[in-house]
Amino acid sequence: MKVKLEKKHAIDAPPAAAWSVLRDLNVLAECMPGASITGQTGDNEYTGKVSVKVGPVQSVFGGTIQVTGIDESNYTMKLDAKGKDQSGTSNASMQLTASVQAGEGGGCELVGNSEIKVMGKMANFGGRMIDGVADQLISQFLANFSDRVLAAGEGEAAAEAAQRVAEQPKELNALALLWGMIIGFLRRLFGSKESS
Amino acid sequence: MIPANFDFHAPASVAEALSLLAEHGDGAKVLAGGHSLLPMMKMRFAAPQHLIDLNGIADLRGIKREGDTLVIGAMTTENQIIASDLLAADCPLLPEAARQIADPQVRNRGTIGGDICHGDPANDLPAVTMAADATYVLQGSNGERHVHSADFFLGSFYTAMEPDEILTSIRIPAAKGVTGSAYVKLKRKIGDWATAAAAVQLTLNGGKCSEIRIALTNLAPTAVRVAAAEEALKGQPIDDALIEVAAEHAMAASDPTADLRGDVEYKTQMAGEMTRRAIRQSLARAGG
Amino acid sequence: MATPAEQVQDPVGGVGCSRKRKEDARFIQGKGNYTDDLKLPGQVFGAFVRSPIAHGRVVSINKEPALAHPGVFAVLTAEDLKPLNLHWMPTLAGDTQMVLADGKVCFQQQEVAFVIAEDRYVAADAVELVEVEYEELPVITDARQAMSADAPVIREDLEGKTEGAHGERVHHNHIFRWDVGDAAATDKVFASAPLTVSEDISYQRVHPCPLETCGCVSDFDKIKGELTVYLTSQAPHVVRTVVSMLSGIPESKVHVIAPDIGGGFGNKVGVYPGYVCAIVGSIVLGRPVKWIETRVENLAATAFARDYHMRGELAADEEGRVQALRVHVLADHGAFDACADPSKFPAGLFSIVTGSYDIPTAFARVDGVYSNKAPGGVAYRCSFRVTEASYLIERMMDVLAQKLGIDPAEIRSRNFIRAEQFPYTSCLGWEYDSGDYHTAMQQALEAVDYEGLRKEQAEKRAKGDLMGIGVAFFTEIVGAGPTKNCDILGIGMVDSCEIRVHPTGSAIARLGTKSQGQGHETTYAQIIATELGIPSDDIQIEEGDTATAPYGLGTYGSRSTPVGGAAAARAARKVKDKARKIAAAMMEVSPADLEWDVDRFVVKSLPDQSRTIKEIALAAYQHLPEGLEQGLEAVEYYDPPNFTYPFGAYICVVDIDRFTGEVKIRRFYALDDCGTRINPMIIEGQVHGGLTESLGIALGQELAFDEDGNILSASFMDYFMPTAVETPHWETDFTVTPSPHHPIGAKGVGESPNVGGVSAISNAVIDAFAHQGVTHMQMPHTAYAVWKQINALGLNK
Amino acid sequence: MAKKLISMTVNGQAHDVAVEPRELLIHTLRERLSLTGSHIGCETSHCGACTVDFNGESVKSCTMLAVQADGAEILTVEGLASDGTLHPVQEGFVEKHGLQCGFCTPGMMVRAYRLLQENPNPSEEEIRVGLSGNLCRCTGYQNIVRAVQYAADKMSAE
Repeated sequence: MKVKLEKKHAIDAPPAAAWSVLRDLNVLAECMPGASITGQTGDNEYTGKVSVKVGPVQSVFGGTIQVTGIDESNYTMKLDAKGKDQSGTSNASMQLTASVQAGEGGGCELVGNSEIKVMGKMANFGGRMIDGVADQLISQFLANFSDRVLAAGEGEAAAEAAQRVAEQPKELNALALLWGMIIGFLRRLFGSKESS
Repeated sequence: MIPANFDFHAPASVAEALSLLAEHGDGAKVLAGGHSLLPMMKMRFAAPQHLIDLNGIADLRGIKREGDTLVIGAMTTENQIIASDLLAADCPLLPEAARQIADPQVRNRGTIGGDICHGDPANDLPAVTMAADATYVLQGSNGERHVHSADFFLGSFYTAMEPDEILTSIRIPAAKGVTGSAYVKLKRKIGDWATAAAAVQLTLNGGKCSEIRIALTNLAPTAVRVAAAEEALKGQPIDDALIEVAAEHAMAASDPTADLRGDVEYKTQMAGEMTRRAIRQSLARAGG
Repeated sequence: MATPAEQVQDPVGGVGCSRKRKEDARFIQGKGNYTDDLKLPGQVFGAFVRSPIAHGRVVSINKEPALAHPGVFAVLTAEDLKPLNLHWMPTLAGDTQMVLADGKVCFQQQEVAFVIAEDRYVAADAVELVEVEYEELPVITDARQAMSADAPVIREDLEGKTEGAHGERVHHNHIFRWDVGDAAATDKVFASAPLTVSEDISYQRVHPCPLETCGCVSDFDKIKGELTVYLTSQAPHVVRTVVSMLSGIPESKVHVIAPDIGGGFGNKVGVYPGYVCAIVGSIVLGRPVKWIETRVENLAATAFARDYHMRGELAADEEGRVQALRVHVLADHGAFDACADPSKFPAGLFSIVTGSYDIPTAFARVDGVYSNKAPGGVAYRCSFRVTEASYLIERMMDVLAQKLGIDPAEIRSRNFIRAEQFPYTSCLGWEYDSGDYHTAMQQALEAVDYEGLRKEQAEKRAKGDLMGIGVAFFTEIVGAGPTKNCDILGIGMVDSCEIRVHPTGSAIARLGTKSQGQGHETTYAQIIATELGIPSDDIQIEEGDTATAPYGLGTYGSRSTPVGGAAAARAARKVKDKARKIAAAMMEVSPADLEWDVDRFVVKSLPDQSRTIKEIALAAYQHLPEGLEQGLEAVEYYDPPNFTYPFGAYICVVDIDRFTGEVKIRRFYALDDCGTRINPMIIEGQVHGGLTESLGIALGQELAFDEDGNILSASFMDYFMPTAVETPHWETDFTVTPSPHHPIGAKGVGESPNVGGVSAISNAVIDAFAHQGVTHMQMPHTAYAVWKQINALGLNK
Repeated sequence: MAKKLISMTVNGQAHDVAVEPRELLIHTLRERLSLTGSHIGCETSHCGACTVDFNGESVKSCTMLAVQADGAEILTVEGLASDGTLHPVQEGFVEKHGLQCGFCTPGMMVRAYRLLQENPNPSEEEIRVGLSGNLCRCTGYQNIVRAVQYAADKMSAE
């Protein structure tokens, strides 16, 4: 089961600021709800885990992340992530290409293309949820990312963003309200999704 | 198909349940009818460390009328809803929908509260209670609060309920005037989840639609109200052209997930068709 | 509808009467004894670690965390089975299959490790503790892509092998090519035929899905060196032979018992990794090991059916008389060829594909291919691949009818084999034993007022409504089978019956078949009752215990009545022959002077001189004249001279909601001719059940996969199972054309309704669109699929 | 997790058993009380083979915890007959050939038993809907409907 997600997210900050968050996997991982880097096994290889909680469903995926390309001149980063859940009954992988592009009025735009593949029990029985969950995760990721970039800036907006970063929930489920607001909004404005 | 182990708690009161919930926090899960949660636990998608069974709390069961409001305890089973004379008279939409949920055995266990709190877009009662203009009563350690059904569902399996809260009752305004309602559900077979379903409740006044609510099941990440359709019909005599307008709005409000039951196009089209049928039936029942 | 003869109360409850079932008493009181009901002293429980991916290498398995879990006794992997040479096992189709993943996995939910623990709760916990690392490989789930040049190699163990069990392999994912008929002659007819039609017709992957899943309890007695296995098997004797071959334990020390079985429908023919692992576990631990599938495992891993992708072509004249049939099939067998067919028939009896029609020339080719899906390919409530064949020809007859503007019933009548042509040899080599197709079809058309229905349909069409009338006629080929054609692993497909008449006149009969709900304890007793005059109530039937029953190949392919039933009748006749001699001695007359009357031998010229079977039975255990041995018993091993060929005419009427695509079966009429009718009540029940299964297949069932090999219908949440509400009222009817070669003229009926039902329902759905030029729609005809057709035609506007 | 001691009355007989909280009621009935008449067919509460009568209501015992049955009155197929006399539902299943392999039969009959308490004179449609939580793979339901009608007639005549 594959879910393809294409997202664009405008950020009111210079491209270089966004790129500094994007290129640092440790910081980047913190933007992902429930995700963390647990170790570094090579120059561009890391181990990490993601805890996903959807309603009563709770699952912890552990695996490897490989940064397969960093293009400083085009602010583009590519990574492959692979993992399996703790019970060994589901596998998941993600290929992501993300780049920072110049936006309007000195701002920038984060452009992400990802393909998420899910195998095993999650795909067998959770298929109807995967679409929505992937979408939710990415949307939240984008919001967190944006906050981190903004927090590095100055002024009131930066302070507010820093506050949100500090309060950023560890898992997806606790940010229901916020999520509820952004999901429909983002999907209509930026999102297009395709699943197979 | 064996659940992981857990500690079991069977509180006798809401207060006791809330204190257990506060004590065990994130590792606790509330058990109502169990026909969503237990299968998930058996498949090991869910593995709470503490299960707090609400079945022993008598206060959470029963259907009564308080003035113009019907109050349904959250642990009232679907079969109790079907059997209720009060609902048959004052909110027939609810028993009509309950009859279309699962099967007789499941309806003996399945509760209105569980159906709503689970936040599953495929569950029937979220859309139905939305169409019935319901308000949910939540109790938590900080007391009681009321959340309108239209504001409760935030995403797939995401609701406005806080982890330390319990849904205690559902409050529905009793039908007034010339009303008609219908829940029309397209499904592969009896008891199955909706491929698409529409709940409609409307009031006629002098041949015109004075009030209407339309909500859809399993056509978006949550049950959805089709506000644009409601606006279009309100204050009008409902004719075929307006029904068509409502169906178009229902389709526009749909954002379904493709599965074996249908692709996005089919489900979207069925959102329209179920809406047409539900409005027509409601009109017929209202004598319009 | 019952004939006057059937309404008469039979004096011994014998053939032709609708007596109540003898087995019911235990089932209605909760005293059935199914495999999972067993609880042996010291019993432990086994459960599988299964692959979450559909294709990949097993990089590592760490079983230590599971072994450290309290209550866990053992964790078996392929490495543990290797020294015993049990990590792979032979399949019934001449292939081999991994018992536990040996270096790689080839389908999702494949067995990777077997955890044995004190009970199923602990086992379930420990399964999650076994750590397996996989490396994913590209996946094939569509048979049509299996033989593309860049397709991944699914079976590396066969790489480079150009010869399989059934001849040449033309691709690394190719299993076999099976050609039947005269290709050149067929091509020639097509080249010059006035008219040809062709259609791509798939029969989707489905599952037999008995309500009881598969399972076993294996018990090894170390001291005696004896292995006892209780299991859900339709063919316990074959399992005993396979277990002996695999384990090296002499067959005399392997005891297989099939207790009550909660439905089989083909799912319980094969030998599964669970059986092997439980057996190994019980030998290793010296304790009984139980393994019971979950429903998910059942749907995902054991014995699918169909998955045939067919191209059918007919050549005909302008009057619709078929001149030739050409068929090519791509058969998806999954990752291992574990298809349950007679060994020489890799595509089963698919060559019955000329159906009920007198088609002079035909050619069929079947290519079997591997895919990353579960192994199987069983005959789900049909004789081997007969449903697929029947569906193909019944669809093609409609396609031809449509092309010519001839009514579907009429085109069938024009092509039927005529009554006077029987016994009839088809161009693909089968000798049809008996039939009267025109009479059956006529009776069916009249019963439903076919003309009236067509008139109504025309009116409905004028209004834009969608109504379909499905006509289907089928001829089955069942009762495998003659040993000259049929064997499994080299053992001829005979079946057997042993009858012992006790001194007081009651009897016990043991057979090599195994009922899974068909009512053998009743119908076999009826056959013997009629032959021997012993009331069927006094005849005990036993099956399923290899220690007591004579060897038989089991129950599937509607073979119980044609083979087992024949053995019962003939064993009874052997008993009767001896009874005649004893009676003659008792009355001091010559055996030739006696004639049989219901339950006694009567002296021909002296009707008041007689001896009942009861009297004879007692005498059989007393002093007898010289030359007569005591006892009254016999054994028969029956090798049928031919298959039997049940047939039927089915008509289905559907109404389709043109806005939602929902199909409603308004009426279904089934006329079956199964030859001599043993118990009309049971026949009717079999027809009801088979039709309900066919409804499930035609309208909703599919083992669906996504492109990555995830199974999407692995529970009853997603796999369509009709309830009493979706199931219509079935109308049944019959004609009787006895089989000339069967001892009592019976042909078998259990599977006919599944064969004919699918065609009738599918034809009905497609017929609803025939006026729009639609010639075919793929099953299953779900509301969604039908709506797509409606929408494409704009009929929902 | 500590076991819990529960008491329940099954087919009129009191039982005290100690169970893990996660133990499913069907397993308690089948494996601790050796009442193997109720079966497991699907595990996702679709097939109804595990149906038992629980405090006067039909439930699916594979989707209930044994601890939830503390203090409950349960009736299984083994308790349908009384004093050696078959219940009319059991009689009906034999008379009308309402069973074949017998696996769904206990759950089907226990549900039919309750259906006839709820509605002593059901129409064919009401019987079909009333049994919609029980799957049968063998009979095609038609003879099950007849069996229930037989029982309804017999019970109303009594």
